[in-house]
Parts: sequence; C-alpha cells; structure tokens
Amino acid sequence: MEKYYVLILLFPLAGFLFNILIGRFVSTKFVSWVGNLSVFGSLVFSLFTISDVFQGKTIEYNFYTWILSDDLKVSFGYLIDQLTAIMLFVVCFVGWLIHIYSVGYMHGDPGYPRYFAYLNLFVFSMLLLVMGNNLVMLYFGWEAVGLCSYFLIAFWYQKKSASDAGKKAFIVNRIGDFGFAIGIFLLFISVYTLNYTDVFQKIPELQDKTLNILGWHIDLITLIALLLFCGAIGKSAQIPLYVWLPDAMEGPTPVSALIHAATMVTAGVFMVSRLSPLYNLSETALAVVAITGAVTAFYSATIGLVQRDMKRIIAYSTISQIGYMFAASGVVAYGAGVFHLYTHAFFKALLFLGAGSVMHAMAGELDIYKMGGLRKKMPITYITFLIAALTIAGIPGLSGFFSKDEILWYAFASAKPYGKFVWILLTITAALTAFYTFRIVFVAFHGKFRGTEEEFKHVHESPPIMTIPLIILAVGSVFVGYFSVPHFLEPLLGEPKLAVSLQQEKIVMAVSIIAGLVGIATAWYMYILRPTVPENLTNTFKGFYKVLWNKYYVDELYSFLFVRPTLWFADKFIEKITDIKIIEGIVNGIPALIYKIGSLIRPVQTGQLQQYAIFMILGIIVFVLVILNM
Amino acid sequence: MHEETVVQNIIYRELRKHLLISLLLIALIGGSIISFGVAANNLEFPILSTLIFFPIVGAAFIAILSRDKKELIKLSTLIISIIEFILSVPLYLSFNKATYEMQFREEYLWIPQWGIKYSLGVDGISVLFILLSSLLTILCVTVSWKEINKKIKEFYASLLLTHSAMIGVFMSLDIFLFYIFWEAMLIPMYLIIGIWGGPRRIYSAIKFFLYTFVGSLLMLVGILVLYFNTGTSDILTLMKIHYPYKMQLWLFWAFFAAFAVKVPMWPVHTWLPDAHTEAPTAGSVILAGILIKMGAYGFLRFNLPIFPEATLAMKPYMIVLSVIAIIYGALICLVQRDLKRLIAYSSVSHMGFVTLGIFALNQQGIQGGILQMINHGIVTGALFLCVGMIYQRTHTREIAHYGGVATVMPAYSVFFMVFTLASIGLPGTNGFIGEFLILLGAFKAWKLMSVLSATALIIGAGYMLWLYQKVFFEKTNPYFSHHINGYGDLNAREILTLLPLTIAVLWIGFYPNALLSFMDESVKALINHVMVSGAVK
Amino acid sequence: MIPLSWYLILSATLFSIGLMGFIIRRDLIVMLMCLEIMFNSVNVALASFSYYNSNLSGQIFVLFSIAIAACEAVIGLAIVLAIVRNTGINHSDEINNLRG
Amino acid sequence: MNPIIEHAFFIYFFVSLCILSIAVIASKNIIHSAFSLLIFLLHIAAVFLFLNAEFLMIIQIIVYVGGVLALFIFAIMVMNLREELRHKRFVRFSFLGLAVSLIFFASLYIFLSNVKSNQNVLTYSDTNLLGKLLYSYYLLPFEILSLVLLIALIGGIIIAKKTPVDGDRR
Repeated sequence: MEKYYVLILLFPLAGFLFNILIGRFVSTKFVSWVGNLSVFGSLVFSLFTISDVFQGKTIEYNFYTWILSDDLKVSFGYLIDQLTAIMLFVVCFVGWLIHIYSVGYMHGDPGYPRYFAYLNLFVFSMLLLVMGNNLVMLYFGWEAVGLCSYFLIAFWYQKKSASDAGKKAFIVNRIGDFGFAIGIFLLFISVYTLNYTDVFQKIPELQDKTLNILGWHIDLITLIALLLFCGAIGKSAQIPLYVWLPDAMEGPTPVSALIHAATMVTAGVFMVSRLSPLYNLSETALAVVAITGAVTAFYSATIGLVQRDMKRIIAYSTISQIGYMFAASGVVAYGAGVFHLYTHAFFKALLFLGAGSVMHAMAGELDIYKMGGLRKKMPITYITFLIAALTIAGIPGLSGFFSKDEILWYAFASAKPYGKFVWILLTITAALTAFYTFRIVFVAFHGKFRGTEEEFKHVHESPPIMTIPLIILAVGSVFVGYFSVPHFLEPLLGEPKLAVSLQQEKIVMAVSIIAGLVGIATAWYMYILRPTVPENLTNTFKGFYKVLWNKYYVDELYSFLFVRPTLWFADKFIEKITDIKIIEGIVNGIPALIYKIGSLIRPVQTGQLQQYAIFMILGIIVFVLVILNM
Repeated sequence: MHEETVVQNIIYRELRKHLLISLLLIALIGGSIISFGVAANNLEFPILSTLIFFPIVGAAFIAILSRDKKELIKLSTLIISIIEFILSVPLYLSFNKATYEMQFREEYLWIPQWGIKYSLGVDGISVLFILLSSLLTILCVTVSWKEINKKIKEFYASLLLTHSAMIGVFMSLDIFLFYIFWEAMLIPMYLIIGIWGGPRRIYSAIKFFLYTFVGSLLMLVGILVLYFNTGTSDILTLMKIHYPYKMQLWLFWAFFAAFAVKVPMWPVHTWLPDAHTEAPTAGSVILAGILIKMGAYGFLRFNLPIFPEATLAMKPYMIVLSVIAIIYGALICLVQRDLKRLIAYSSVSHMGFVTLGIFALNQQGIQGGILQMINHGIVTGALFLCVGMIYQRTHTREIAHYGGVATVMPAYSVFFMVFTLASIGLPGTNGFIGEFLILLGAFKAWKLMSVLSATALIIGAGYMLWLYQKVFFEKTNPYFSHHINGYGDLNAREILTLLPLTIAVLWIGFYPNALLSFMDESVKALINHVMVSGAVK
Repeated sequence: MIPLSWYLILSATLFSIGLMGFIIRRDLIVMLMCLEIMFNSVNVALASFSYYNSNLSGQIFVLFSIAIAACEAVIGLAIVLAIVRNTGINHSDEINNLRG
Repeated sequence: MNPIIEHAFFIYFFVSLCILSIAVIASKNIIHSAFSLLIFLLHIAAVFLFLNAEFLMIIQIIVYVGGVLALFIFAIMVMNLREELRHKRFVRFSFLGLAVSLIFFASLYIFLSNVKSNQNVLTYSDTNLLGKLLYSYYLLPFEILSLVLLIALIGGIIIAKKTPVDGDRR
C-alpha cells in the first residue's frame, strides 16, 4: 500500500497537466470535474494514510534518488506520520471544498482552466511540502507553493495591483527562502544528510558545537534553527516579512481561503513542528519563535482593527492567528500549534469563502462600509460567517476555542521565562480578534445598506455550489475541535512540560473566554448601539489611527530602506559608474588612445604625391650618406 | 490564366510540404540507423571526427546550392543539423560512466616534426556539451527560418561551421588543436554578429572579436611556453608533469585571461551584453548556449589539472571574482530596459555561479558548475529564442514597449514562464539543481561567499519577475498591440523549437542524475588530481 | 679617355634634374616625362658600368629597364587618362583623396 | 678617337642633356616639354653609342622615341590640355623639391666623384653576343618580362577604357 501513496501527489499533478495543456480546448464542465476529482482522489488516499497512522505505522518510501553528488544524496521520497497525515487531511479536505466552491465563484471567468490548473498545482506542491522525507523536498514544496501563490495572486494579471502583489509575494518569500536555503546548507555540512530521520538521529551530536562568524562563537543548532525559521517567517507572513500577505488578497477569494489562510501560510508552523527535535535543542531559537509569533499576533491584530477592506481584515487576522501557532511552537506546545492550524484552516477558510460570497453578491466590492444589512439577503452566508466569527473569537464549544485555549494554557503554564509575556500578548490579541471579526459582522451584515438601491437589488444569495462548501465548513468549524489533535500527535511531538498546576487551567480558560466576550461586546457597542463612537475615537486618536490605517508605514519603510537604495545602487553605481564609466571606459579607452596617437601623426599623410616623393628621397639621402659614405 | 497560376502555386506548396516531411523522415530514419550502427561498435567508428566534419561538409554543400533556392537551403541545413544530433546520440548511449578515462579516442600524427597530434576524446566533463550544442544548433536553424532574410546561404553555412568549431573545442586533447578550434569558432561567430545583427552590430562584433582575441593571444603565449618547456602538446601528458610554482602562476593567469573573457568573468564581461544584444537570435543562442561555456570548460580542462598548485593558491581570488560577478550581474539586471540586455547580464550572474562552483573545488561545486553550464545553455538559450520570436513580430526589444502579452499570446507566455522559473532556480526546474549544488559546494569551501552569492537568488527573482510582469502582465500595451502585425500566438514551428528545451528543463529538474552520473567519475578524478598534485609544494 | 665617374656624374645630374621635375611640376604628364628622364639616366649609368667592366650584363639590364619603362609609361599614362577623364583633374596637388 | 674630341663630344652631350632635361621640366607648354624630351632621348641614344652599345641605341630610338614618346604625344592630344598653359606649373613647395634634389645630387656627387674607373673597357660592340646572352643566361627573366609587358598591355587597356557612368555599373 505504501507505494501507492505517491498517488496522493500524482492526482493533482495529473489534474494540473491536463488543465494547463488541454483545458483550453475542452468545456469548462470537464475542467471542473478534472480539477475536483483529482483533489478528491488525493483526499481519499489521505484518509487511508490516517487509518494507517492510527495503527501506529510510520511510512517512509523512497521513490528514486533525486540528486546524487558525492556525499549529498537526496531522495524523492515521502514520510507519512501523524503530522503528515493531519496535514494531508487538512490540505485535501479544505482544498477539495474550495475547489467545489471555485466552480461557482470562478464561473464565466476567461481564465477558468488556468485557474483550476494552478489550484491543482498548488495542491500538488503543498502535498509535496508536507509529504517529503527530507529538507530538499520540503524546500521544493516550499518554493513551489510560493510559485502557485504568485500565479494565483497575479491571476487577474491585467490588473497592475494584482501582478505587483504577486511579484511582491514571491520576492518577499524568496528572502525568507534565502535564509531557509542557507539553513539547509549549514545543516548539511554539519550532519551530512538531509533526510529527516537521519538528521534527527545525528542532531544531538551537534550540541555545544559552535560556529565562528567574524569572531563570534554562535551555537550551531541555534543558528540552523533560526536560519530555517527565516523561511517560516517569509512563508507564514510573520514580522518582519508579513507585508506580502495583505497584498495577496488581490487574488481570487477562494485562493485567499486556500493558500493564504488554510494551507500555504501555515507551512512555517508545519516546518517548525516537523523539525521539533532540532528546535527542542535550542532555547534561543524557541524564544525567538515564540516571541516573533506573539508579537506578530498582537501587531497585526492592531492593524486589523481599523482596516475597511473585508479581505484585508481577514488577512491580518490570518497573520495574527499564525502568530498564535508559532507562539505555541515556541513554548514547545507543537501539538497545540498544529491543532490551531487544523481548526484555523476550517474557520479561516470559512471566513474567506464567506467574504467571497459577499463579493460575489456585491460585484467585487470589498469595503465593509459600503455594505450593511446583508443578512436578510444572504442568510446562509450570514449564518456561516457568524459561526466562523464565533469560532475565531473563541466561544466555548466551537473548535477555535479548544485550540486557542490550548495555546494560551501552554503559554501560561510554560516553564520558559517568556511564557507569561506570550500569554499576556495572546490574551489581549484574543480580545482584539473578537473585536475586529465582529466589526465585520456588525458593519457588513447588520444595520442598513450603505450603497445605492440599485446595488442592493443586485445582492443575492450565492448558488448552492458555493453555499454547500460553506455549510460543510461551518459544520467542520463547530465540530473539528472535538478531535484532539495534540493527543493524536503526542507520540511524535511529545508533551510540553508544565511549570504550574493543572488547577490554573480553569482560570486561563476563563480569562480567554472573557477576552473573547469583551471583544464581541465592544464591537456590538461601537457598531450597533452607538455607531458614532468609532468616528469620535478616530478623531480623538487621529495620529494613532493614521499609523494603524497605514499599517505602521512598514511598506513605505521597506521601500525606503531596501528597495530604493538597491535600485539606486544598481542604477547609479553599478550601471552608470562602474559598468559604463569605469569598465567600458577602460575597454573603449584603449582604442581611443591608439586613435589619438594615430591622429597625432596622421597629418604626415597629406595626400600630396610629391611630398611622399620628398620623404622617399630624404630617406634615400640618409641611406646614401649613412651607408655608402661611411 | 491568373487563377491557374494560383492553383499551381497551391499544388506546388502542397508538394513542397510533403517533400519536406518525407525528407525529414528519411533523415530521421537514416540517422537512427547510422546512430544505432555506430552505437553497436563505438570503438571502431571515428564518431568524433564524423561529428566535427559532417557539418563542415554540410556547410560546403550548402555553399554550392543556388542562392535562390531558399527553402532548399533551410531544409538541408535543418536535415544536416538533425542528422548531426542523431549522430551525437551514441555519445550519450554508449558512454561508459564508470570510468574517468577519455573515451571515443582518436589519435593521428598531424605535424610529426613537432609531435603535434590530431587527438580527440571526450570524458564526463565534455560529453554533455556536444549533445547540447547539437540540440541547440537544430533550434537555431528553426528559429532563424523566417528571421534571416539576407544572405541565407552564408548564414546557415556559418551556423554549421560554428557548431563544428565549438564541438571541436570540447573534443580536442591536443593543445594546439584546441587552440585552432578555439580561434576558428571566432570567425563564423564574428560574421553572424557582424552581418545579421542589429543596428550596432559592427561595434559589437568588433568588440566581441577583440576582447576574446586579446585573451586568446595570452593563452597562445601560455600554450607555447608549455610546449617549449615540455616538448609535448598532449593535454593528458601535460597534466602529469609538475611545473615550478612561479611558472604555474604565470601560466594560470595566461590561460585565465582567455577563459575569463569567454566565461565572462567580472570585470571582462562588457562584450557580452553588446554581443548578445546585437546578435541575431541564433547568434545569441549559440553565444549563450555553448560559446561562453567554453571558458568554464577551459578552466576545468587546463587551469585546474595542469596548474593545480596555482589553482589552490588562486582559489580565494577566483571565488571572490565569481561572487562579484554574481551580485554585480544580478544588480545590473534590475535597471536594464532592453529584453536581450537583461538576459545577457543575467548570463553574467549565472556564469558567476558556474565559476564559483568550479573554484569551490569539491564534488558538489564542480558537478553543479557543469550542470549549471548545461542548464544555462538550455534556459538562457531558450529565453533568447523566446525574445527572438517576439522581436520578429514587433521589432522592438524595449521592455517598455511591451505589456499584456499573456492576453495575446498565451502559449508563448507559458513557455516564457517555464524558462523564467528555471532561470531563477525554482525547484523542479534544472536551474534549482545547478544552483543548489553550487551553493552547497561553495558553502563547504567558503561560507560567507556562498551566503553572499545566494542573495542573487532574491535579486534574480526580482528582475526576472519584474521582466515577466512588465512584458506579460498588466494591460496590453498599445505599442505592442499595434506592432503585433496580425501575428498571433506561436506557430507550430516555434512551439516545436521551444518544446525540446522545456522538456529538458523539467527532465533535468526532476531527474538530474541522468546528467550528474555522467560527470561523477571524471569530476572525482579531477578533484583528486588537483588535491594530490596541488598539495606538493 | 673619359673616366667612369664622368658618366656617373652625368647620370646623377640627369637623375637629380628628373627628380626635381617630378617633385616640383604639377602636371601629371610632365611628371611621367620626368620619370622617363630618370629611367634614362639610370640606363646611362648601367651602360657605362657595362662598358667599364667589359661585361654585357649591364646592357641586358638596360634592355630590361627599357622594357619596364615602356610598361610604366603605358600604365602611367592610362592611369592619368582615367583620372583626367573621371575627375577632370590633371594636377597632382589637387588629388589628395588619401589625405590622412 | 682623339681624346680631345672625345672630351669635347662628351661635354657637348653633358651640357645639352642638362639643358634639354631642364627644358622638359621647365617649359610652359607641355608640347614643348614633349619635344625637348624627344631630343633628350635621341641624345641619350648617342651616349649609348659612346659606350659601345649600339644595340641599345637602336632600341632606345625604337622604343622610346618611336613608342613611349608617341604615346605621350597621343595622350596629350587625347586629353586636349590646351588650357593647361594658363595654370601655374609648379607646386607650392617647389623650393623644397629643388633643395631636396640638390642635396640628393650633392650626396651622390660626394660618392661618385672618386669612383675609380677600370681600364679594361669594352672595346667591341657585339650584338650577336648580347643576343646569345639574352636567350641563354637571361632567358627566364626575359620570358617573365614578356609576361609583364603583356599584363601591362592588358592593364593599360582596361584602365584607360571608357567606363560607363556610375549607376550603370553592374
């Protein structure tokens, strides 16, 4: 059986090849069937893997040797254990639902086959990422999902903003991947293997080894872990490389749901969990992971408070939620992190698809202040969106509650010195999360419609092909939390050590519930009861609002610090001065010098025949006088 | 009367088409028979000489054809190049991967008075370039089908002659024979740039010629010094002799001059953008695909094995120069405004990776370097083919004149995307394998430099995606839609031209061992040789 | 008896005069005539060498020289003719296409 | 021959050759130059006679006077250079030319004035022997010379041929 799990990869790949090569020449119906069925096939097989894993099996199978050079041996193979199985399930299931949803959402788009091809390619790459049994495979999937993300963000490539956003996403990810690649190199020259199993076996040998960088002795494992974490920062949109994710909302909404919420952006969390034996050995790296996660969670939640673009709010919320997951990993609660990843995939996909449904009804409008009162026209969308909002706010009984509470508890209970700090930040963030999510709900779905009558008439509920996935996801959001992922993953990732007694869990839980409720209540107060309050607040804290509205000016800062100096340097210094002036100057200078010397003696050639004769005779005279009269 | 001639024309065209197809079939079948026959007894048949002289004979045949029979000229060149490719397949099939020895040896006394031999052979380092060259020559013929309209006969003859001289460089095992091929290649290339090039072709052609010639003259001095000191011109013998350290150093730099110009390494790279930009498409493809590989090949064949001590001593400088080339080339790409120029400067960056890998002096580095040479030949060659195809439609290379090409030419944009991705080293394409191995090898040799050069991956993504965005995305540029001249997407000929390279990109990306296994033994032996004889001091 | 040096001085004198004419005259035809003068002066020298060394080879050389002179005259005149016909110029100092 | 007469003749030829050659280069009229050249050539022929080279004298008269000079006169007539008379004769730097040729003469003179003459002179004039020598020892140069003549002939014809106006050129 284990050999056939390669089909999980091959189904979407085949779908991609079919759609990109032949998709243009067959009917859209056929394209959708191929696209959906290929992912469904993967889903079926991924369920088999779960059953296998439940029996305690770990499947490792090398398909063929990919790269073989001296001591470097990289296989094209896969490793399926608990972590992979859960990821496979998430990717395939959510991916499949989004494929179905896309059939309705992308209906009538001229790039329909292309869209499904990219989507299939994405599923393939993501599965490659989670299934690979070595770091190069991981890197392969890592870059390939980045590529699909690029394709899909820039899907409506005629729009400048879309193609800009795609490019930005790819390049920012590349910056992270740069660190990731260096991390792989460093790991390789330390242990001479890149296969997970072998790496984990050899890693303990590296303890206490240091690397001398410019006179500083840096702990080798910490350095490797941090470099690899660079990749995670880029892919999972953490500070400081999160800037691409909000822009990525230029892509079609199902794409945002699949790639930029449920699966791809959580690859970093997956990676950290996958390499947990490595991270466990470095306190510094764990601290960096935890603090980055916590700070990002808080930071992006604050930006989310004031944005008006529905998808962007959800995007900042995604960044924030991934921050939670990293914070969990940082306090050694990998299981909780993956648990949150798993629940997040459902409710965040649901939020995005709900937003997509709204966009579908509003002819692409995204500004929540141009909506309002949509709940009557779009009941299913409203209810599912509300469920998602309640889930993300951490209302007890829904899946988000379980995973978030788990993270908060482990942060609180962690023996690490930064545990409490992380806990405080995350708890505040929980309140903020509830607030901005319900801000969307109250502004967009409640109250009165703020657009024209004509537009309101146009608003309609989406077709069943879109609402059914919504309903399934909503059901999922409610119930997936009852499957205890941390427990499932325990054999693989271990159980975090607790520094406080279990009794305090109740208090932490209560605090988090209160935080969620406070957030919802504030939103209700500000947007339903006293709609003037937000405006007053805005006017009172004008400067602060402006900073938030402009996302702390980070884009501008990066442009000022990195992009423009690089371009300036390349243009002025490299091209204009070094290349054209100096090198070309020398190259063209030598012939010019010869030309100058030539023009100095050129006037001798007067073109006068008789002058030449005179010179000849003078020569002969000299000859005669010197030679003959000697 | 008029209608009658129209009908006749149609019939004539149909007949011609059938003729074309049947000729191609005959060529293919005949070639396969020959190649399998050759594969059966590879030791007896002088396959390398055949490969060198067959195109020369073909060029002579084309030269005697009538000037007016344009179709015939093109067709026969195509058939000759296809047969040439099929003839080179046995090299791939019956190459013995288990040995580092030279294979398919041929050796005759050439100038007995001086002991100069006509000596050919290939090993794992050189064999792949012959295949690549044969493949690219076919594509050069098909891409020039409509592009070259003046002096067709001379063009195709030059193309074949260039191919002969280039593969001769990779095969020769005698230092004088090598030098002759090395210089002979310049002449047809000079003509290709100078006659069929763009507006500034004369300047570029002369620059190209002088640059490379100055370098080769220094090499000639080095060759003569070697010859008069040892009395032999056989490369394999020269490798076994130990030279004084001072002499090694001087000779190292003499050979370096020739190879560095060809590669081109920083700071002797400025001929490359001009030559690439002004050359016709086929010329750019050959330049990028094979010609600049000769420099890096020269390092592997001469500098490393013959002057091992000097190599070890100069290694840090070479690595630094490579890293400068990588970053410098990448940065300068960011501000280019001309399609071909951008790709040309990206060649500087990519070839910097090659030299970085070579002078890392370990298995991964050198294997990656050789693979990267092949990759660069495929990818940059393909990018130039792509640019040539669109240039033929619009007659502009300014990036600002393009925009929204993806809407008008979807198939074209797919191909271009594949090559763009390969160029920025995305996993799954061949570019990744090469760059990964090189960076890994360099990381073993000198961590800081490897990290610095890896930044080119970021910058590379920056400029290539910027290019792709400006050309293919966004709104259709009015200038472009005005100049597209009713041409549509790629036609069958153009797709067939790009398809082999696309397949090669993915094939090497997913199964690089197909090529890596070729060079394994040779590279191992080379490094061993350098390390053993370089350590004697 | 007349010494050899007299003949040689005669030859040198004539050669110098011919040379002077070649240099200072502008007309292409006269310049050609000056060339003939120089040829003849050399012929005299050759013949006198032949005489004073009692060796006929000198005379043979004169013969050859005369033949060459004839060729030179033919070609030279043809060139002058072509120049005059194509450009209308028959003055040496007006022809300066080769000026550097 | 009486040495005094011999010397007198020589001096006569010396002086008249100088005068004639100066006439060639100095006369205003190109026809005058040509006729001066004619007489100059005849005088040279006479000098050959002095040197026991009668065959050369004949050749000199036939080739130069009959051939070359006729060619010159034809050329002058073909070109119709009558207005030539009004132009100035000498180039701008004629003084330089004069000086150069004088220096040249002086340097030759220094060398030639003390050349020792051999007493064993050619006392006979044997055209027969000359012919034998020409067709045996000097046969190859002679044949080559004939080729040169032929080529000059063809070359002269081609160069002087009327070329079509530019544009008709194929």
